[in-house]
Amino acid sequence: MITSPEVEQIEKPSGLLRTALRLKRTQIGLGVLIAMIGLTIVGPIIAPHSQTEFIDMPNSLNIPGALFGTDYLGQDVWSRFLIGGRSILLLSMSATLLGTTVGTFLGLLAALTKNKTDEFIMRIFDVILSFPQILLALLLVSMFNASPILTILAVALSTTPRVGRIIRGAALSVVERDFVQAATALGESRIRILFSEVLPNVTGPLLVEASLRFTYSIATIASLAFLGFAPDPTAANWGTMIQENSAVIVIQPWGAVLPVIAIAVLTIGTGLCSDGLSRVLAGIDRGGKGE
Amino acid sequence: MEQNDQFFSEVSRRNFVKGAGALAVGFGAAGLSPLQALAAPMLPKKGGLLRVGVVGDVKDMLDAHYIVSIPDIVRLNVGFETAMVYDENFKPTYKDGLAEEVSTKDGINWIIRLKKGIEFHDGKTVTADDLVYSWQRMSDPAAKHSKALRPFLNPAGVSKVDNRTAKLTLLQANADFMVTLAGYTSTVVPVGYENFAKNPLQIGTGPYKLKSFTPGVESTHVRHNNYWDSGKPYLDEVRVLSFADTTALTNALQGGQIDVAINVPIAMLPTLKKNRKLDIYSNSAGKITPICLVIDMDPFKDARTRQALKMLINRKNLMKQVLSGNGRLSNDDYSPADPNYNSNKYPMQEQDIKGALKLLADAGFSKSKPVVFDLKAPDDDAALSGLAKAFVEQVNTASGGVVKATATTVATGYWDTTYMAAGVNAFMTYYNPKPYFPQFSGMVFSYPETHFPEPTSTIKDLYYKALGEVDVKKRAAMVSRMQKEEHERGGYIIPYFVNAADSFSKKVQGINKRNSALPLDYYGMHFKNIWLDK
Amino acid sequence: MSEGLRIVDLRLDVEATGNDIVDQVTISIAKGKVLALVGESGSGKTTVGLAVLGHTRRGVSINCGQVYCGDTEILSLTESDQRKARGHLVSYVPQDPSSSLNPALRIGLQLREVLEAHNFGSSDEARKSRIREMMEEVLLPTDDDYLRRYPHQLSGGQQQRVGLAMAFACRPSVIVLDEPTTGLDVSTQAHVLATIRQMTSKHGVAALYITHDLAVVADIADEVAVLYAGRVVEQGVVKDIFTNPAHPYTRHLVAAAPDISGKKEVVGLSGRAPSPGKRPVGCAFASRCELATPECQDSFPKEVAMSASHHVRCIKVGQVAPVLLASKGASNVRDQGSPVLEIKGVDAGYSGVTVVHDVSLTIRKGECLALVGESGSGKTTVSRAIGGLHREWTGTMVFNNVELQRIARQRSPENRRGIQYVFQNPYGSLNPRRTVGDSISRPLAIIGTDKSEASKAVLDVLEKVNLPGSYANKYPDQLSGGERQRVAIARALVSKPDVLVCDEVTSALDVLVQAAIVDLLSDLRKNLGLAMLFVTHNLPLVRSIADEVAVMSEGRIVEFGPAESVIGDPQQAYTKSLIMATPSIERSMR
Amino acid sequence: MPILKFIARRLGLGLLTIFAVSVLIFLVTQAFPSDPAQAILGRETTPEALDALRQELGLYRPAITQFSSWLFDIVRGDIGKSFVTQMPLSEYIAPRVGNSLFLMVVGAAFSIPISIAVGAFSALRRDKTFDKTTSTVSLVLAAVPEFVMGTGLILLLSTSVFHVLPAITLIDAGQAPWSDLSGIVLPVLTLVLAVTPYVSRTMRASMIEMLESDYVEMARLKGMSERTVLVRHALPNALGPVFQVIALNLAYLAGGTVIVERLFNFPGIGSALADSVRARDLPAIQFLTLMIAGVYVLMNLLADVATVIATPRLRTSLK
Repeated sequence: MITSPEVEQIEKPSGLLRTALRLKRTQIGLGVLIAMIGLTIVGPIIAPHSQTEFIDMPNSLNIPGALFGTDYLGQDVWSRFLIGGRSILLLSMSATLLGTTVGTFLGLLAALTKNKTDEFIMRIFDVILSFPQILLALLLVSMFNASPILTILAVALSTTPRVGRIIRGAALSVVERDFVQAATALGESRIRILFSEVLPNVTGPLLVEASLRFTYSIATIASLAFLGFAPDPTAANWGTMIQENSAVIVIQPWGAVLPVIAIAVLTIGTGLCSDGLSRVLAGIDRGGKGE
Repeated sequence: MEQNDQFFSEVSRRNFVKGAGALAVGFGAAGLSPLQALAAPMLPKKGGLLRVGVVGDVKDMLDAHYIVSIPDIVRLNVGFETAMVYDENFKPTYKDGLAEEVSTKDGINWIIRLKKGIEFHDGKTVTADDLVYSWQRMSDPAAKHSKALRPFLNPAGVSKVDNRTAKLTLLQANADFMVTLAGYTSTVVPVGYENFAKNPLQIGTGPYKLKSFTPGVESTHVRHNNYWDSGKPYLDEVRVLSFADTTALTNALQGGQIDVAINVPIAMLPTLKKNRKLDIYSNSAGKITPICLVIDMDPFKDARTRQALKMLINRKNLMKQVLSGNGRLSNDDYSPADPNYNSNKYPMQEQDIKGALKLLADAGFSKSKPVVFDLKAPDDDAALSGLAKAFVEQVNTASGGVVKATATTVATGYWDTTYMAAGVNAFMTYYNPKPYFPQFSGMVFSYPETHFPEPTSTIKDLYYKALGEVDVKKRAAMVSRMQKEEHERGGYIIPYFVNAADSFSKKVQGINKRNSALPLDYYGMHFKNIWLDK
Repeated sequence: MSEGLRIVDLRLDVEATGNDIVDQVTISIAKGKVLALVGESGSGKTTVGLAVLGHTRRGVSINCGQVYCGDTEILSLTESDQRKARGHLVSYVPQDPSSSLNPALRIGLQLREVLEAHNFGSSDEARKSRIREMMEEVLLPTDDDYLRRYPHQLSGGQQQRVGLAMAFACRPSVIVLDEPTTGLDVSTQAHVLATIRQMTSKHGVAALYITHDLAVVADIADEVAVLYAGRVVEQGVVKDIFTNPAHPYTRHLVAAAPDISGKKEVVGLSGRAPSPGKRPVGCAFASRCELATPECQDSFPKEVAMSASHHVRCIKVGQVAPVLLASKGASNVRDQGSPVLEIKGVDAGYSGVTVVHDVSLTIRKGECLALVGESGSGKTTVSRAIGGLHREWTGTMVFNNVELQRIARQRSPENRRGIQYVFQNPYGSLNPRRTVGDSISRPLAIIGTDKSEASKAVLDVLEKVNLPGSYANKYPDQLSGGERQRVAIARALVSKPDVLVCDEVTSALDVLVQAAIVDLLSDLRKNLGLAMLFVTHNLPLVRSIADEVAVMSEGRIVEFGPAESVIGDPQQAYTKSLIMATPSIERSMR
Repeated sequence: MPILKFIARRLGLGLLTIFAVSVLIFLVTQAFPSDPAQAILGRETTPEALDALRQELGLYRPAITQFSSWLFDIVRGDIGKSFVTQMPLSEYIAPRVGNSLFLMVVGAAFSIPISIAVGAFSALRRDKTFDKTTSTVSLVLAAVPEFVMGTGLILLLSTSVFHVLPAITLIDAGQAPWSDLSGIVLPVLTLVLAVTPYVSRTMRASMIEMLESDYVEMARLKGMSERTVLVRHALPNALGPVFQVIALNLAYLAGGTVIVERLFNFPGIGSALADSVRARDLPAIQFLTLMIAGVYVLMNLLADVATVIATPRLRTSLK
């Protein structure tokens, strides 16, 4: 009876990312983020001086060849600014990546098992979540030392349960959906269900959460540096720079002001991205597909 | 690390005065300006609260004979006094001390007689018993603070003569012992005195008595009404506040939340000078921030390595970089105010890359087998961490890869976990200005940071001999030999002397702007000379 | 008869685009009468209903038109006068009482606040007695303890009665009921419908009854307005509409509706109604209409009066074939096939609580067995146990002479292949991140079929479910509900199963689509000799599709037998009451 | 009383979490490569003295015994002595708890009403200018790390641009935390700016969800006044999720303020922790982190209980 269903073509809904990119805030955020990443890539190349080179009298302005003067140790503020974002960005990216990956895996596992494993994972999460993020990182880093690996681990550790909870929540509703049941009925393996049925359907919340966590990782890592726990205290680092130079801010503001602006711009950029993503995600959720 | 032991030689004192006189030009900048000298002296006003800020933390402590950090020195000075005190020329005098007379005939037996009618904070008059207790406590071999005193005095050598007089019998002759009496940690405490951790009631003779003390936060000291120096002190209260870092400290000073900031970073000086409400006290008596290379550890076992590093640095640039030039160059020597300073007349070490590289090559180092070490510094003092970073940058760059050093700043527990710790071969330290002998004793006996001297050396015997030597010329000859060995084989790199600076509100009066062993001219001699112009 | 509600030329627009979602709607309802507004989902029924109260959802605005409740025109009232009219002059009964009652407030308060807001009753006492009166009328307890309950402490039927009490509390003259019985079991639905019928006539209220269920319409309404893509295409008294539909769309609707009073070959219709803004200039139904000619696309047809009370908008009036209502046909003549799946003494439960007791069933080759019951009867638990999706069960299931393991993962690939499950909700059963082709070929990939063979098989099954091969590259988002269900069926078919377990496969679909899916399933059964377990709560549908019926109640099978005899001549009291409660067009038209 | 049973059960779970937290803290600080006896006695000590002190501190006992006696002492109310000052930790921590509590109360007193009002109002004015402005501002505030914000505020209000507020807080020992009101303006401001965005955004989202709920629409269709709709129908249901965020932020204000307290030299538990970390004062670090984690757990517990009490569906389903 039905021969050729003439359905009017509905456009395929574009991905979360593409929809989010139509929002102005996401555009600005991503633009800022790309610019900052560009800065940390190009910065060290175009920096006129090395990060530890002695230029001239400390805390001086108007020094030829030093655009923003010298810092507390007579080093070139501009060069240190150009160089000082790379380690923060690298560390926070790695920490976010690690924390998000582990968190996603544990969250998915918890959602799928729904038994003692789930309970166990959630209790572990509770324990980690009992620490404010900066506190846990500070405790670990101060007890051992602020090596890059430990910094990444410490921040990732505090990121994991936060991501895990979100992913578990999102995955729980996916697991309940019939296509997961259908896969189960077909005898698909658990791992396969986890990664090929459930995971692709939580990429939205995952993306939002990852971008949010990225913002906080940057903040945490910069804060640790500010407290004196940078992996390499000699190296230029925006967090360290603020700490080193804020005392002399009245006569040589740039040493502290430039990194303050840089961190603020960077985190606002990532914040705008995650806000754009979450708005789109909320819109998709509320708008409801299928009807 | 700051040390407590203060030794001065009675014999050398006269020479030292001459030496100090010769240096008076250098000191002049910090002395009274002609305008101030001409201005009619204002009469001190009574009353008020003086708020003193200093960088401190929970490690702040209070012990009349022992200090660790700068806030400890401040608190010690508010409440406790010594038998003798250094004058502006670093001479022990009786003027602000508790002793009426100190005498010796043989350099072994020392008689100390107290002034009359000096009262402790609790109203008890100070007697010889208290003096005996004080020196017994100071020389107690089990105590932390006795190390440098141990070769000279043990508790059995302390005795009472009469109600106001005590006798110290030394283990070996020390013609210079009066210097110890004038050291700021040689305070007089009542019988039974214990430190704050054991007994919060801190009784001394100082112009202010302790009311409250919270480590890492503050201490409050109120006026000692029966203070012996009549008419003083002027203030009602002195409050010593701890700050987390120099930024908070200087912010508080600029915001008017404190009246005095002790030990402000050099980098802050231009900022503070611009502030019309603030005044600066600068002390160029010879504070040092040595880089310590441990001489019996690799890669510093070979003296040529040490010498090469001393040649690799550009001292002028280091001083410019770390101190903005606020200092004087040093040739890895110390105690510039001492008459025996640089007795061998060594010329200032200029940067000598060629010579250094040759020494390093002789010692077996090359680009493929570089000198590798990690220089540790506490992260809360820019004078130390800054020098460490700048030093490392200089030697790495100058050596073109033959030296591969790194600098690590330690944010937690530096003085417990890193300083002088096993396995640490390069680290930073600091000393307040002192004459040569006490400084030598500190570096060799109290805090053997570099493990100098080498086992074959006889420099320690030389030191004891020199202490007991009355003849100035003979003594100078001995010192020359000591300094030669230090210069050629020592583990300290001291690129410069630091001009230490403190800053205070202009309404704070009574601070004598002369060089002294301690900030603010002994903190306005225990704050008793300080008054507030409201 | 005086007029209760009159809607004149109502049009509502989407603010953002300016596209109308409802257009040229003119309806009038006399006092004491019920007019049913019928249409598929998305046709704009609820939008019209809300507009009667002067209310619109976010982003929608009333473009033009008038709504008269008695003499009062609602749309021209000020905001505050409209507020006063709502609940007082015109009230609303929502579709889902569980979400429409405030979960944080006691029902007594929620009833009382309506009275208070409209100053109904002179004193607290008067209002209290009014509440009791209303509770009595909707057949609910009147004691204070009951009024102190929170909504979640009431059953769905009770919640809807509270909703009715609230709507009638201030004696409104117009009431809008928006699918008030959707989601209720048939017996509860029957009671609620009876209450509505009784209260509207007793209080002389004009009722606008919004629904998609034609049997309910036949049961409760006096008149019907059929809405298609935001426009009324036919309007008239119930009998005219059902026995003599003048619009091709109405005819399709009636033809697609199964009926409990007789076996009826339901007929589906492909395609879907255009969405707002995509509506063509001419007749919106033209693209799906078998009578359509190019003229149909010229303009929206003028209203044609079939009689004083029957109007239609179609230029092909008179060419529409009459509908066949259900007839008591003979039971299907069929060969007793060999048993494919035998279930013996199955108990099943959750966390130790047994909810299914001693169920035994036999499904034969080529036969459709319907498992019928109200929600909570345990029918889905049984079907999930068969599908290997439920872990907690005991008893035996023998499939092709092999005893089945409890869950799918433990079963042999052969057993998994042989029993395929089709889920209720086509929006949930397909992974939105996979193409149709991927989803369908997945079962083959698991058993290691190579790619080219698998894609051939995909095209093959797509053809079987009447979808073009190009659909293999589409994503579920791009398909309509009916198409998705076809894909889900195709996925089940690709394994060449012996038994198809269909769990409420049509309940999420509109009636036309439902009919098409039922068609498809019947064809497949015939052509492929599939055995089928058809799980449903929809008794009329059972009569159209099943050979045998098992009726479940409270976890037990209470009646079992050939479909015609069980439904046509039930023996058990429960089955009888169930059948009696099910509304029927046929019965209502008699 | 089912609610008491629920609280008891939740409390039990909280205690279990705290126990696990204490194990974690102990493990981390045990792994810390330094000798407490050495830290107490300093470098100038004899092996005998070290040995005696290790004996006294029980460092030779197995880790499990050390852990249980540590935990048991805390449970008994004896939180031990500082390694560094050798003084009872209670003396050091007690006044700081009061100070931090004051900071928390003042911070909460400003941030919570502001954020609820801003959140609710943004929801009502959804996508209007007010909403857009506040959402952008709160986005920016939420993104910027506190020490960056604090430094910015000091620059703006204390040192460089305007000189209207003191850059640091000075609270003398024995004095009430409100003795330096001007000094706490900046820390409070930083905290309020840090906390407000979270609560207001949650409030906004929650309020929007409620405003779009069927029962709020129903209340409107019943002819309720807009005031009743908001106050009686929307607000109470919107508060549930907000409780959770408020609790989290209160907990944060109570213990997560390490950076802010240190930046402004505020003598609270956050700066106490920062100090203890610098000084490697293990007993202080252990107790302070345990206390802060305890506050977190407690606040979450309170939020859960409050949510249950405020939500009839949850309250009545308790068994």
